[in-house]
Amino acid sequence: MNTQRLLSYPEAIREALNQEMERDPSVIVFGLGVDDPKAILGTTKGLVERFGPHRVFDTPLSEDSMTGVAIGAALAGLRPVHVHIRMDFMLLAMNQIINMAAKMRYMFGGGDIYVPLVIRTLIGKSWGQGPQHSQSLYPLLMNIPGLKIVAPSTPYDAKGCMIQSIRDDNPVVFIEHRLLYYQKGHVPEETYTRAFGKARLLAEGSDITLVGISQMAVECLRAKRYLEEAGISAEVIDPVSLSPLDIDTIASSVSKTGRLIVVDNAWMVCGAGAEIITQLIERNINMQVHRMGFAFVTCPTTPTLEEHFYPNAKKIASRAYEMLYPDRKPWTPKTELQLEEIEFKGPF
Amino acid sequence: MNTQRLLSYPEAIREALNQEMERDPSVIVFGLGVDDPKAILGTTKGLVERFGPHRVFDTPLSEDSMTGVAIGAALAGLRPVHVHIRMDFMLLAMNQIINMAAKMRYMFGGGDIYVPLVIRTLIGKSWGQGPQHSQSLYPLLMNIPGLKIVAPSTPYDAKGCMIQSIRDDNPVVFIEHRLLYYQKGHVPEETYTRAFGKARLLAEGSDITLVGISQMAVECLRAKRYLEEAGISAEVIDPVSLSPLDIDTIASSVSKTGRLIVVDNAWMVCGAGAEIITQLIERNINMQVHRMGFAFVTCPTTPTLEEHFYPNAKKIASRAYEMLYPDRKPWTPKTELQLEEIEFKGPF
Amino acid sequence: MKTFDTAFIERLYRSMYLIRRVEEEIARIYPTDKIKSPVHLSIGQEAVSVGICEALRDGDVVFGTYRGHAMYLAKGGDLKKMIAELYGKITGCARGKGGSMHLIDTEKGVMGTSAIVGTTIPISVGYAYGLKYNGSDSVVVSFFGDGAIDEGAFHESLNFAALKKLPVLFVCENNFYAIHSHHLSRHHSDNICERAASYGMPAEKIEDGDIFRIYESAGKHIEAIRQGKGPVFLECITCRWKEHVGPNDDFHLGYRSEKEVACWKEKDQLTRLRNLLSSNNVSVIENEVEQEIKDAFEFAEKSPFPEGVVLYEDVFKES
Amino acid sequence: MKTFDTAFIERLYRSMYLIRRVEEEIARIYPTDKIKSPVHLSIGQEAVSVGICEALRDGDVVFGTYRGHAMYLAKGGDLKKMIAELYGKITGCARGKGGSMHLIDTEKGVMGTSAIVGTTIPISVGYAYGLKYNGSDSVVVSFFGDGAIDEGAFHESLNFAALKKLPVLFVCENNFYAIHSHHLSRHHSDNICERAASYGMPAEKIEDGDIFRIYESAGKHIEAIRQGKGPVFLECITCRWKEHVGPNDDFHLGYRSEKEVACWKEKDQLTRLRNLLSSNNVSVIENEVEQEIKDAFEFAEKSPFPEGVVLYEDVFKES
Ligand SMILES: Cc1ncc(C[n+]2csc(CCOP(=O)(O)OP(=O)(O)O)c2C)c(N)n1
Ligand SMILES: Cc1ncc(C[n+]2csc(CCOP(=O)(O)OP(=O)(O)O)c2C)c(N)n1
Ligand SMILES: [Mg+2]
Ligand SMILES: [Mg+2]
Repeated sequence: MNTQRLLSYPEAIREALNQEMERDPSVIVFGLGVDDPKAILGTTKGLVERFGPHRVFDTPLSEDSMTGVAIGAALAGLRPVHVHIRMDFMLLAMNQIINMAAKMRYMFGGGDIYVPLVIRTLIGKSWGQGPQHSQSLYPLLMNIPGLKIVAPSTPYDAKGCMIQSIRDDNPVVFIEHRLLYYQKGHVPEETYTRAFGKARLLAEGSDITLVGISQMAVECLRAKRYLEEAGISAEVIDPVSLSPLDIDTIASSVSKTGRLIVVDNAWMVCGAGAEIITQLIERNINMQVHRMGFAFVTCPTTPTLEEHFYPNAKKIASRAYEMLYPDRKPWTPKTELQLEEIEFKGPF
Repeated sequence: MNTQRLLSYPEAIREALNQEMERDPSVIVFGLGVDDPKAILGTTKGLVERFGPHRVFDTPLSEDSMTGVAIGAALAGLRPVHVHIRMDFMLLAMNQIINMAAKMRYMFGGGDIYVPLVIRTLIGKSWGQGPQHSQSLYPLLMNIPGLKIVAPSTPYDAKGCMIQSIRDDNPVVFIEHRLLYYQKGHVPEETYTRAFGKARLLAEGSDITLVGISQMAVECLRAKRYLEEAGISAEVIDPVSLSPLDIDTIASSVSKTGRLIVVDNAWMVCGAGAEIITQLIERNINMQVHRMGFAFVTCPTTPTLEEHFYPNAKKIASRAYEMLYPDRKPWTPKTELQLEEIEFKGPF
Repeated sequence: MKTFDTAFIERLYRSMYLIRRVEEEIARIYPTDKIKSPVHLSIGQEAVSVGICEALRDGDVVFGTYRGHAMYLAKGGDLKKMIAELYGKITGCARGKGGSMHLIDTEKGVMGTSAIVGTTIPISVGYAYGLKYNGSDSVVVSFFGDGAIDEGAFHESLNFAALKKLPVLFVCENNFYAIHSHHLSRHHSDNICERAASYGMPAEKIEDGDIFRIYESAGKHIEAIRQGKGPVFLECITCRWKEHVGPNDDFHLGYRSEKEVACWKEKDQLTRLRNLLSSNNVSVIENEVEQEIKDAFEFAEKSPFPEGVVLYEDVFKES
Repeated sequence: MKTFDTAFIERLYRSMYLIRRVEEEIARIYPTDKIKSPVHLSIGQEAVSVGICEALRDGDVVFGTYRGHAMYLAKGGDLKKMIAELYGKITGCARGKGGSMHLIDTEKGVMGTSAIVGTTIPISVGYAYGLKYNGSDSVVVSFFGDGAIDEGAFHESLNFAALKKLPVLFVCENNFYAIHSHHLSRHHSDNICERAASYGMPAEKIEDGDIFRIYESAGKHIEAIRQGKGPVFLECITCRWKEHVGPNDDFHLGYRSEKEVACWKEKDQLTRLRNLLSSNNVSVIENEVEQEIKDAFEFAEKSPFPEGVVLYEDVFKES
């Protein structure tokens, strides 16, 4: 296995889609713009030419019903990958996702009813997107039984999780942060699956555990570098799979470090951070905790406010410092890291 | 103020609606079935006869757009109360609720844009409702800034919160559990408001704090009675307002008792219980905690499974006992309480 | 109308009689609390399901609503499993987890009913996409009430089905009421077919509830759909005799008149079919069906409730 | 067509010229990164907003989409506040929180634009309910693109507006594309008006983009709406000259031909209006408008960004 090959995050996803569509003729990909010139930021580029318009197609602007169509197609034996270029639009599909996809197998008593469906959805801060194009609504879905949710941060996990999502016989929500699209990492050419319910230890450390969800995993890696400056050793974990959640990996890290910052890529109230912290408390883990995430307001458009809205590496580093040295005066990293040197490339 | 008058929960809501519609001609009430013979379990009975069909009307089955209509009417100066007889149907309205109602004031920079909208929604276990008629989705809404959410358990709070919701200039989701409709309590005839962001201490105690959301507040009161049998003194709190959340009241109770069970009326993952526990941890409160809620599966229809799906007074009591006496053998209450003697009637 | 042979009329009668009698039994037993979920009876509306399902063949599938007993049985769904499901038993078609509103029998092509209005419409369309994709000439029938017309999903689904020329027959069982709301209190006019046609598909309305007309019309459309001509919309006017949910009449509520229903009772298709058969044939059928029903209720009665551990099963399919 | 007086043509020209030039300036400045949100330009589509808004009067309100510059300006929205909003400044019409996609000027009846397709349609309808409720004879205009036709909200909203006979003019700006998807790749046929009419309202299609025709037709419909005759649907065929989002052309993408757009450029209503006026009148207008634009950009430039604390404001209105 050539683990040295570098792929970008979107290339990893495209490769996964290509390989799975090649392998299994029941895989189809649809959603607004999948076959257009922009091709979902390149991730679906070439698919329609290769596999034809019955397997790769654009849809009307009908998020609710197209989700129903995906479910129906899944019941009929296909493996649909339904793409939303922004998670905000999925609010139109909540009825089909929660009332139907998540429940069908259960409410029909199992048997031969199952819904092998992948919902690919992009999230994330990007320049000036504002209130309705920036939401990261996975906490809403984590509350619902019957869904699997993954939000890998590395190209390696993106490919493995995508293949796993397609092969999984249940509805999977696959979350991609736009800023991760700049990430490169080692990705084997062969197909491989990435088991759900298994977190990724991105970097080892001894003083504090940083858990970062989706793109916040990258911010945590950056924060780790900043913290080295202050002589603090941070362990960084990417949960990868939000539902089911691998609390074991986080628990053993926190048991070691005694300190935890969970950095959510979303609003925090009833969020993943609260869930992780509560599960640790339920295990009687002795620790100091802190959670970070979006400010509890609608996302503003102007950059001077956006800056305050989102967590980032420097804020995480300062916060970690404060947890370690509550009596010292606040610290913020002075150096400006070159981003390239920080990304974690594997191999895994 | 005659605090001795007894009203049932639905009567309290009906009185609030009547009084506010009388007081303010801009209040309108609409939703599927509000003017039909069943009148939303009696809560809207007589309104159309009294205030006319332009103020009280049935709608097409169009949850998404009727929410938009409510928002538009609110912008035009009305104070709409939009009713959903089951919260499950609100999944169709998530787009308008989250992308528009919750955000409009913020995304238009405040000023004279605001959305005085009440969304009344019924939840709850009742006999045989099954997968799609039993959901309690407030954790999804708690995650969203720009919404206020209340779920009062007593007739007194129901009336006061309803009046407050109508007078509030922002979108309020008002959650009513069907089983609470059997509750009676002291309700003053005069109009009064019940401030949001203020929990209700339902009963004092010293050994353990039980926080019960919506109808689970009643189960906690019942559990308190059961626990007396075992010599355990429980304090019972109804948060009433879920967003904003009054963590102070809960924190001071837990600081006193050192033990907490949060009983959610919903799934627990990324739920209100997790949020409450995390906020307490963030305040460094030293405590033993436990959360209870729906089993993390779709709600089954058959009663033998439903029984295992929901928390109830006896389960809460046993759990509390176990927290106090981890080394003793498990205990479940032996007596069967008469429900009438347990309900808490106020006065407040 | 062409003449039908006796064997066919017997088949229709058997199916109609089975549904009517099963629901009458459900209504009779309901007050005992043996049935563990609310029931939405199809009594009065059976001819739509029976007429249409008779025009289907193996491999064709149907999707429907919480008012789904008639469709389930007309399509051949297992009666024992249905009654056991209503009783909340582990032997039910959904292992007791679904109840009356969530019936399924995949072997017979009953692909499920849902309690959220409009939800199975796009799912039917997606299933039809799957059939077409796989080169099958099977057909999907999507049953829904007039209430579903109000939902955005109706619009989006018809649009997509027409766009992709999918093999689906949309059947609106128009009983004019969504719970207690009349169609005209929810719509400017009564022109469902005009709307459906605007998406780009043939739309036909059958006003009189005539089971032979329903059968023939459905047959004709299904044949066209099978040949790849794209979706068709069929509106069948009908009448719910009982209350929206539960086993009783509801004339005391005052939202509709007894007369409205009476004129449908007069043209009851069950009676009509019975009159087309010899009394001997009728008794043979009725006796057989009564026995079947008796067996089914006994089966349900004797079956055990699911054990607590079943609560945690069926969330996910393990690969 | 009746003849229009010069003052009126001047008004139209001023409005058209203002919009075109503002957007050209936006396009010019965009690469400098002074504009802090994506922009969806209306260049080529101005005549729809201008023709319709000219037919409105004070008290009438409009709702629109992220492609809302033209509507905002045509309805009299404050230019300075708009440019400041695009610059992300505290003086912007949404205090920098909204950006280009969320314009508002309640004083002028611009009730807001939204970035989620279809969302303002039911909100317009609700606003119209409020107007009717209060006995006002004001009218709401709901602007949306052809993409919004696909959404369930379109269907539900038209149904309710017709049912309640609400004072709303629905305006579909049909430029035939939703991003890069042609209308016919999303619909069986090109018959939006037929669909709209099926809800129970008059529906008219204006094919040629003629600003006078748009104005007259809108005027006629708005008059009827004002008189309480219920909603009307107006489809205006038009053409987006630039890319879906951003300041550039997009012919290199290949999803549409340059010719398609060229024939609309030939009948550019701005040029047409200019040719109807004396060159003297034209320069007076243009000079005034250019100054206005210059002032607005300077205003935006000089205005401060919001302070951090503003982040936490405007979530709720305190009573
Ligand atoms: C989305 C949604 N909204 C509301 C309801 C509540 N509800 C249950 S049945 C019903 C009426 C549906 O009427 P129709 O579709 O005509 O079917 P019928 O009962 O007449 O067979 C309503 C409004 C629901 N189940 N789902
Ligand atoms: C509900 C929703 N789905 C998808 C999108 C992504 N999107 C943004 S603009 C657009 C095209 C809309 O086309 P149209 O309504 O014709 O307006 P136009 O851009 O042509 O003015 C799409 C699909 C969105 N913003 N909202
Ligand atoms: Mg009906
Ligand atoms: Mg368009």
